[in-house]
Amino acid sequence: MTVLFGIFLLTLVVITALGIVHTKNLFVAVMLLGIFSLLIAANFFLLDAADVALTEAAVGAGISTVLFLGALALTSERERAATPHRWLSLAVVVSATLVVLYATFDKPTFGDPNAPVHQHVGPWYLEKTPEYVDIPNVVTAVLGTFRGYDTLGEVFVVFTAGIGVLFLLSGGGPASPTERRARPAESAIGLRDDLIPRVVARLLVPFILLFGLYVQFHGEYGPGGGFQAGALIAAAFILYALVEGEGRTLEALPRKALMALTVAGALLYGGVGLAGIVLGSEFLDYSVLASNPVKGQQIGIILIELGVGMTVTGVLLSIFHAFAAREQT
Amino acid sequence: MQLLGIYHYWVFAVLLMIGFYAVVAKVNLVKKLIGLSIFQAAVFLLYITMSKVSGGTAPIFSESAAGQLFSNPLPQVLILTAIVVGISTTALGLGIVVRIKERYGTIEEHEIQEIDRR
Amino acid sequence: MYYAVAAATLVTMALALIRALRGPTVYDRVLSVNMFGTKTVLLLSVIAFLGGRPDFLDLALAYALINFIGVLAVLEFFKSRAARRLAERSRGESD
Amino acid sequence: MGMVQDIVSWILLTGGGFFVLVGGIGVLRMPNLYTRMHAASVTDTLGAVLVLGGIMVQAGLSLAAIKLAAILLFLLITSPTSSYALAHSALLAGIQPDAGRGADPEDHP
Repeated sequence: MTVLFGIFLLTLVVITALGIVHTKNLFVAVMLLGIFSLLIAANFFLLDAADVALTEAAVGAGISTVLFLGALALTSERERAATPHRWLSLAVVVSATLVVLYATFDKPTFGDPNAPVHQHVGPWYLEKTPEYVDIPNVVTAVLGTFRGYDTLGEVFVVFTAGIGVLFLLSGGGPASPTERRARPAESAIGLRDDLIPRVVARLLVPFILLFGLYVQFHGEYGPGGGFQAGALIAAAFILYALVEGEGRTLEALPRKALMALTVAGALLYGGVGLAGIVLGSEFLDYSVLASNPVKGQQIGIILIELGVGMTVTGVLLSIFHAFAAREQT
Repeated sequence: MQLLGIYHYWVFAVLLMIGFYAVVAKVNLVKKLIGLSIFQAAVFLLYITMSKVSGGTAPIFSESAAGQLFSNPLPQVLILTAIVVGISTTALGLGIVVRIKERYGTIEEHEIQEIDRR
Repeated sequence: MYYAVAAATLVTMALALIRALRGPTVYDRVLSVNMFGTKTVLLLSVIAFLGGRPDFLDLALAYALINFIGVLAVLEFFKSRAARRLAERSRGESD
Repeated sequence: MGMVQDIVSWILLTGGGFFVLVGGIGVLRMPNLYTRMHAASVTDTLGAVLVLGGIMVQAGLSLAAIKLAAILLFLLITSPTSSYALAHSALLAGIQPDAGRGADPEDHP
C-alpha cells in the first residue's frame, strides 16, 4: 500500500516538474518548485530516508524559495523569449530519455534486498556501528566517522560556495550611494508593518531555533545532524529578517560573526581531524579522543557535527544577506 | 508488479530529462538553474530509491524497530550532504546570474550573446 | 484507517496541485503552496505512525515550523515589488 | 479501554479525512480567490485538528503525543496567519472580494 502511495506521489512530482518547465512566469516556477520540494521530501520519507527527508524539509521549504525569490527580485520575473530550436532540443531529450529508460530495465527490482548496492559496504556499516560507535543513528555514524573524509570535503564545498557568492555579490552594485539612502520610505511598505504576521513570526523564531538545536544535538539518536540543524537555524534568522528587516537581523548576528561562525565551523572539523594525528592515530580517527575508543568516536561525531552545523548556518545566512543587501542598492 | 518494480527508475529518468530539457532548451538563465534543481532532485531520487529495502525501515536503531530490516545508510549519507551542497551551488549560480543581469541588463542567453558579438 | 486518511490527504494534495497549476492569480498559487505544506505535515505524521516509527514525527514538526517562511517570503516579495514599481513610476513622473 | 480508544480515534480520523477531502475539492471548485481560501482553511484547521487528534488518541500518553500536540499548535498558529497575510496582500493588490460575481478576474501576476 505504501508503495502505491509512493507511486502516486512520484506521478505528482512528474506533473509538477512539467508545470515548472512549461510556465513562462519565473515567479510561478519558483512557487511550483516549492511544491516539488515538498513532494520529493514526502517521497524520501516513504523510501525510509528520514534524515534525507529532514534535510530536504529544512532546505527546500524555506531557504531555496527565499534565495530564488531574491534572485528574481534582482533580475526579472518573466521568461521573455520563446524557446529557440525547440524541436531539436526536444528530439535530443526524447532520445536521451529512451536511452536512460532502456538502462532502467537492467535495474534490480525496487526494494530488492539482494540488489548489488546492498552487497557492498552498506550492511557492514549497519552491522559494525553498534560495535565501533554505538549510536542509534547509522546515517550519522557513517556521515561522521566512517566517511568523515567525504563529509569534510562537502563542508569545504559549501564553504567555498559561500565565499564565491560573497565575492560575486558584495562588490559595489550598480546604484550610487545616494540612491541607497533614498530607501527608507519604500521599505515602510514591506511586511514589517503588518502586525499579525510579525507577532506570530516573532513567536515562532525561538521555537525554530530551539528545534534546530534539538536536531543538532539529537542527531545521534534520531533523524538530524549538523546539515539539517544548520539549515533550520538559518531559516529561523531568515524568518526574523523577513518580518523585522535586514538591519535588525544583522544587529543580532552581524556579518563578521557570520564569517567567524563559518570559518570556525570548518576549522573545528579540520581541527578534530588533526587532533587524531596529534594524539597518535590517523587523520579523522576519533577513537583516540577519549580513553575508551567508542566514547572517543562519539565525542568526535558530536564535535564535527557541531562544526558542520556552524559552517552551514554561516554560509546559508551569508548568502541570504548577500542577496538581500543587493536588493537594497 | 514487474512494472511497479521499476516505476521509480522511470520517474527518475523522466525527471532527469525534464531538468535536462530546461537546461538545454530554455534561454532564460534562472530557468536553467531551476532545471538544474530538478535534475539534481532526480539524481537524489535515484540514490534514495536504491537504498530502499522492501519491508525495511530507516537505518536508525530504536526499540520500535528491533529486529527489522534496515535500508542502506550509505546512499542516504551521500544525498544528505548533496542536498546542502546543491543549495549552496545553486546560490552561487544565482549570484552569477545577478551579476550578468547587472552587467548586460538581461538574463536571456541569446541577447547576452548578441551583446557580446557587438 | 491510517491508509484511508493518507489516501484522502494524497487526493487533496493532487487537487491543490491542480489549483497551483491552473492559477489563475498568483495568490491562488500561494494559497495552494501553503495548503500543500500543511497537507504534507499531515501526511508525514500519518505515515510515521503507519510505518510504526513515531520517533520520525520530527520531520512533520520541521515542516509545521518552516512552511510559514515560504509563504511570508512570497508575500514580502509582492509587497516590495509593488513598492519598487511605485518608486519607478514616481521617478518616471518627476523626470 | 483499547476498544474505546480505537473507536474514538477512528471517528476522529474519518472526520479529519472527510474535511481534508472536502477542503481539497473546495479549493478546486470554488469560483474565486476568497472562497477558495475559505475552503483551504477548513483543511488547515478542522481537518488538521481531527487527523492529528485521532493519531494522538492512538499514541496515548507518550513523547509522540507531545510532538503531535506541538505540530498541531504550530499549525493552528501559522496557517491562519498565512491565510490572513495572503488575504491582506491580495486585497491590497486590488482583488475584490465579491462572492456574487463568481468568476475570476484576469490573470494578475
